[in-house]
Amino acid sequence: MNLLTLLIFIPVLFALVIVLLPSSRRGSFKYITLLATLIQLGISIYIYLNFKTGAASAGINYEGQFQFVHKLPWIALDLGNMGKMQIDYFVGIDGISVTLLVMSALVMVVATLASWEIKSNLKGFFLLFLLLDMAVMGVFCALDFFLFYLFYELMLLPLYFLIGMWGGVRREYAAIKFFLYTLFGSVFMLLVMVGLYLSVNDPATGSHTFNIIQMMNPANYTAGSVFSAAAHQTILGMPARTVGFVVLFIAFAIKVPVVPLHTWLPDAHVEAPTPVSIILAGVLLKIGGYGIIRICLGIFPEIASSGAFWLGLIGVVSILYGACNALAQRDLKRLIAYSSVSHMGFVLLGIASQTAEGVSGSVMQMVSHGFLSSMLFFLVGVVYNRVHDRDIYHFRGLGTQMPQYTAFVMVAFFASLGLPGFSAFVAEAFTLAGTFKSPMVNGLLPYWMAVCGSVGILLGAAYFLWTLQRMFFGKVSLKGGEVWKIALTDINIREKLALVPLAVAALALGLMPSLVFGKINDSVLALIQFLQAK
Amino acid sequence: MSMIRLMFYVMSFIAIASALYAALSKNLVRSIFVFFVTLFALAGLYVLALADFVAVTQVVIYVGGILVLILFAFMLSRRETLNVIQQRKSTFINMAKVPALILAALFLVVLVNVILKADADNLPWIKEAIAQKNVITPTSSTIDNIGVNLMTTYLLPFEAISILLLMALVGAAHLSRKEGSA
Amino acid sequence: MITLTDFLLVGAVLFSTGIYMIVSKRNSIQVLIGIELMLNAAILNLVAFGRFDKLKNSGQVFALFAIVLAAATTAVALAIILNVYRRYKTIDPDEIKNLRD
Amino acid sequence: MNVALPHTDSTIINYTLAVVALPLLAALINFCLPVKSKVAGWVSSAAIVMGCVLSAIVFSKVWNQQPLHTQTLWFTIGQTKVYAGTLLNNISVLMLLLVSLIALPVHIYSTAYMKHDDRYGRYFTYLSFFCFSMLALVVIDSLVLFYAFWELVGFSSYLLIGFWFTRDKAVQANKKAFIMNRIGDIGLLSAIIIIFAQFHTFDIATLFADGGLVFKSIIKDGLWISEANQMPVIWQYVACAGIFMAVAAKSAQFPLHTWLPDAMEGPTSVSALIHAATMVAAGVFLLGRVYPFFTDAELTILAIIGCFTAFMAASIALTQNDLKKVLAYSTISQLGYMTLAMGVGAYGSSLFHLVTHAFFKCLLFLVAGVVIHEMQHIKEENNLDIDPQNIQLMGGLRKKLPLTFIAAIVGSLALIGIPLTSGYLSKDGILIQAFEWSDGRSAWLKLVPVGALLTSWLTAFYVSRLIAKVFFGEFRLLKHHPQLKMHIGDGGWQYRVPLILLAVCSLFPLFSLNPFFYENAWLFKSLKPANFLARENIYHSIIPIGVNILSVFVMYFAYAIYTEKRIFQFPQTGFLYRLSYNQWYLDKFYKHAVIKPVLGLGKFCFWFDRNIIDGIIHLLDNITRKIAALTAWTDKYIVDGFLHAVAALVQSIGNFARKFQNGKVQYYLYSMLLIVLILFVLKILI
Repeated sequence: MNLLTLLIFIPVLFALVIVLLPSSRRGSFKYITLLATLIQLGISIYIYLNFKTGAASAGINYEGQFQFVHKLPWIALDLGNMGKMQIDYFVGIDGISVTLLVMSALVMVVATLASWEIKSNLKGFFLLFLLLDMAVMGVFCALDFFLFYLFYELMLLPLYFLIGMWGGVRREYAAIKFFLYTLFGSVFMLLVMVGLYLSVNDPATGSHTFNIIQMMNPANYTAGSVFSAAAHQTILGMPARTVGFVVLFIAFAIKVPVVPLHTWLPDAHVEAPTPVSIILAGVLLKIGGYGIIRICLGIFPEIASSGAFWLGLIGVVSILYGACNALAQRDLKRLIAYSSVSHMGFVLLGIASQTAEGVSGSVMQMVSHGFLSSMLFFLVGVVYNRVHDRDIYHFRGLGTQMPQYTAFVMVAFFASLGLPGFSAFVAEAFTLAGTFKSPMVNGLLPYWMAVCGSVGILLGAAYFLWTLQRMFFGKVSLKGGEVWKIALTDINIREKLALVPLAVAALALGLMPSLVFGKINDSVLALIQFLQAK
Repeated sequence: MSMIRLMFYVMSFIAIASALYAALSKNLVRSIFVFFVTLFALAGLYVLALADFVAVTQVVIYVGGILVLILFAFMLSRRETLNVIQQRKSTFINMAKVPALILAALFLVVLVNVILKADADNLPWIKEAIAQKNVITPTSSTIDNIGVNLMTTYLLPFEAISILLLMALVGAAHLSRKEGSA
Repeated sequence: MITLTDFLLVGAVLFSTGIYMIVSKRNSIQVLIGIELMLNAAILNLVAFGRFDKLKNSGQVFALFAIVLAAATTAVALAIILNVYRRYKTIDPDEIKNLRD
Repeated sequence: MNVALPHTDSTIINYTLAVVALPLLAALINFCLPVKSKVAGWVSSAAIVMGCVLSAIVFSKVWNQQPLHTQTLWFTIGQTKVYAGTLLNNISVLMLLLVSLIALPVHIYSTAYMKHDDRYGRYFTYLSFFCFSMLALVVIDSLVLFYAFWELVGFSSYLLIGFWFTRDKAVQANKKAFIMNRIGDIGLLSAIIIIFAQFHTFDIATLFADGGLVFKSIIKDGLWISEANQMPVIWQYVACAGIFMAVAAKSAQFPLHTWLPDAMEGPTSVSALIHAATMVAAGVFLLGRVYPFFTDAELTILAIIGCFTAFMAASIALTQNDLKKVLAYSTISQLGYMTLAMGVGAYGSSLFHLVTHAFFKCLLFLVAGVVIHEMQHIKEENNLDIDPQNIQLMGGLRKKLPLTFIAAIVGSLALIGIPLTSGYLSKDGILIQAFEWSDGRSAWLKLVPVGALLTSWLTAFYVSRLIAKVFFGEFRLLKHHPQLKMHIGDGGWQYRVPLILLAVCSLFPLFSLNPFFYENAWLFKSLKPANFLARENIYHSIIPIGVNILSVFVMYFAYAIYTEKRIFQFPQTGFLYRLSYNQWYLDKFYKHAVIKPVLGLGKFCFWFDRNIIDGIIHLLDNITRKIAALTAWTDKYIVDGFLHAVAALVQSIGNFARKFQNGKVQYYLYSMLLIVLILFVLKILI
């Protein structure tokens, strides 16, 4: 049995178990889910440890260099004159995906631990949760565009229900907004996908293929097809490949999210229950970044280069705009949601730089943000669970009331604002370094972008410290008075169990960035080479 | 103006006037009795139309049979019938009757129009009859001829009529029976 | 000489009067009288035309038939009226609406 | 270790690592101990004692020897290998020793000072963590790690300023401190990134050593050219500006100095260690590390800003009534001197002043700590509502606190720069070199040394005022509260020993056997720049004499005003007074010119987000809904409506026809006849 396949479909197995169990055993569902995610984490760590590095296993555009590959013919229809329809079940990983895989698995465990707060309709919740888990893992592993799209869409559905059924007061609004936004992106993605399919031929079989790696090779495009680089086809008067790139980019940019396609995020986060927030921020946003690297950059490298300035600009705007917005928030969860926008801006900026430092920094930032945002949302969930309020102005002096909680909040906040020693610092510093190097190495981005990006770090400090000062320091003064005082107990063992791994992971990556960089380096270099070769 | 013509007008006038009175009268008894007058006047008109046998039959059957029958029927029903009808408001022109009046008047107009347009006196077959002298004259006797024709040319209708009469008799008797078995 | 048209006109007036009675009267017996009036108008026409058929006397013969039939009709009608009166305690034809859909 | 080192060298490296690691270890141990544990103090102190010894050994081995540089691969990113290692040269071992030496008395002092605090253990955790960061900062060889520890000292300073986190002022202050420092950090980060982009390395030794990459880079034709790269020269300026921002933030230079006075909300021992002696000196240390990077023009700007800061801070210190604030501004002022010294090329004097300042300023803070502690004691004993740091309430304490008084006098004289103290040696060096530097330049640059000179007299004045108000005259609190119980004294040995130790270190013998000539100091000799002018021009004799004679007058003047109420009283309404008392209105200016606009921008962004971006989304949403509603309407009323109309027509015809079926025979008849009539009429008409 292929490990990746196992990794992807383990949640489904456990979901089946949950389906078969009667509702009277609902108390056990969370433990079953926890077991599933733990097994998944175990497998992902095993994969991580056995992941081979070196130029010979860089992946990116060489199918043979991918690892843990599992390729099965899946849908193969003979369409007569129109050739053969070839859709494979094709999963495999390279350096870009392996670290994200481990991160996602860990975040899933934490999200499960956060699911203890869910009290209603447990069966439905955990079924959807496991389905989501499967889809997320699938997205990171899929190398067949059709399969990728399938998993990508499969993520949407559980999320919609998870937000819409277990969310807060305005959950329906948030769920629909989220759903429409992402659907909007993916519908156009489907069109481009089909276009690519019709343009690309598998050299081995001669039939059209959805294979992403084949799509990266310009030689595989049929002469005169829509997306063939040589053919210079146009769609609505614009070059077809540019349109394809832009459409795919928008689809992923909504996920990342970048300004101005981000407004689903604060709403979805605020309304979603804590575990879903964790998954949204921790994993889902990364799919956007991952998609841009793997698909946008991989399939349309020359457009990515010519449009790099705009990508970088959007990244910088996201950084600053998200941070400014966070400054104005008084809902803690919304603040963190906007900080996510800001932090994910670095990912885009790094990708746009197309330097080894920038792209590595982006991947690092994704991993780091996965841990930190999960931690932040979990922490918000802790206080929200106790008193059902998240307004920053309603709390004061939590440091005295909940010292251990405050310690974790400080770790999370300082890690997020880029305190050295934590992962975010390395990620952001090297993203900016890559960005600054870009004008000299490939001339894609102007110098000032890095400087502007660094202002985001300053603003990050401002809003996090303000929150700390306002909410956690000072004399105890709570809006709910004595009732809240009794309700606001310090964190328990379960919560610590969830938080400690995240904090340790963030710290470990900060102290030993090679945990990530070591695994991704060859792939990143290969990617850069690929991009430069065009 | 000949006498006959005068007679015709008088008869016509009586017939029409009495018919109108019967029609407009609220009193059932009066209208029945005025209807006698109408029938008699019509009998007179039949005579003037040179159909004396029909006139006699008219008097005998209508006046002797039908009207008596009506009177019997009227009298057989209870007094209340009369009362119910008498209680009606007796304004001369009842608004409810106006549509009926208009209808009748229009009908009259149409009929008169048709009759005048048809110009009955100049129809081809009548002219032919006059030319062939196939016209009853005041002097000729018709009764024997009617008897012969009735038994020869019109035997089949005659028999049919008799059967019909029988059926009417049985039917009237059956209907008039007391409640219960009907 | 009295022309055919004169008779026909008198018949027409009588016929119209009959129509009026049939349509407007609230008493079944008067309605019956109206019918008789119309029959008589018809008979008058038959008789008037009958003058021009000396040989076969078709007009007068059918006038006779009509008179006989009228008698029969009247008998049956009166029997019906009596029955109706027994059942509905009225002879106003408006009150009897069993034919209504 | 990529190079096989001789045995002795590897021992030194190990010792260095031990010096750095011991406080970290102590911090970790303390973190695991209960919050109130009294063991924590001894753990931390032990770590520092050992650190002190080891750093002394390292210092003796490395001082005036070849720099010792080792590194190991930290991680690889792309084709860049990022190394971590230590770079031991004169400046770093000096700092290593200095930090350990200052930290030691502060630790001892703290064990008594923080004795009654609920979070005693946590205090020492933070303190040890600070020591770790600071010690690591001075020995590290990579710019990335330098930045990391640079920020970590800021972070530990944040923790310590806000140590009493239930006090609103304290948490406001630590937020301000961190954010101000963050501004500097961004500058440093940008500078590091620019340097990395230009030279492709983070290695300080390779970059800034004699003949290193920075030396080889040249500025020509608007381009900044290094061996590997070239970029527009503007980025060299930006990098310098970034470094300067970092220095300004960390070393509290204008315009980023306002956090330091507020930072006095932390425990006094912390102020002594972090905000007077060590951390704030990190900026100057950074200047020392990257000194070759600056061009002449940039150095001039540095000198001007240093001079301005020194003058401004001194002028503010004149009127402050808060004991610690006066000291804080004096720290800013002295740091201004150091920056100025760096700017005028007096590299050695700057570092020399850094060292001497560390000792005497730490001493003064500890003295302040004793005074405040005793005032606090009075306050608690008598249940008064007073500010224990207000010097207006003090006076005549020399009798109650004799040892403290002596220590204060030594510290003050050093601060003023009276001969026989260490301060004299270092400060005169700066002044003399500033004059020498200004000689060859345009006339207005003379303002720089003149300003420095003025500042030194201002210093004499405010220090004398401080001492006079605290230690001389009558105890003024007694005037308001005659029944005051006063059970105060110099305190236990934990107080006395550090004071004595530091007072001794503030005198000349530690640095030079000749108390009058700064250039004879061993420290200066080793650090002096190559182009140092020998004692040949007139400044060397005039300035020390002039400065000191005037200083003595100023001191007496201040003493006379504040103790004996002679001569006159300063008016407290003038513009200058208010400018000084309100700290040049800079805080207000920042509040209105920076903080509010930024918050406003945030609000605006949020408004924009809610109303414009979401508005567009909602508009699209509404349009879609409207179209849908229109379609639904069409479906309902037009398409269905047609069907309904047909049905209704049929029905109404049916209903119309039904009316005739009313069961009235006469009505049927009437209808029938009417139709016949109509047919007739039609027949006639047509």
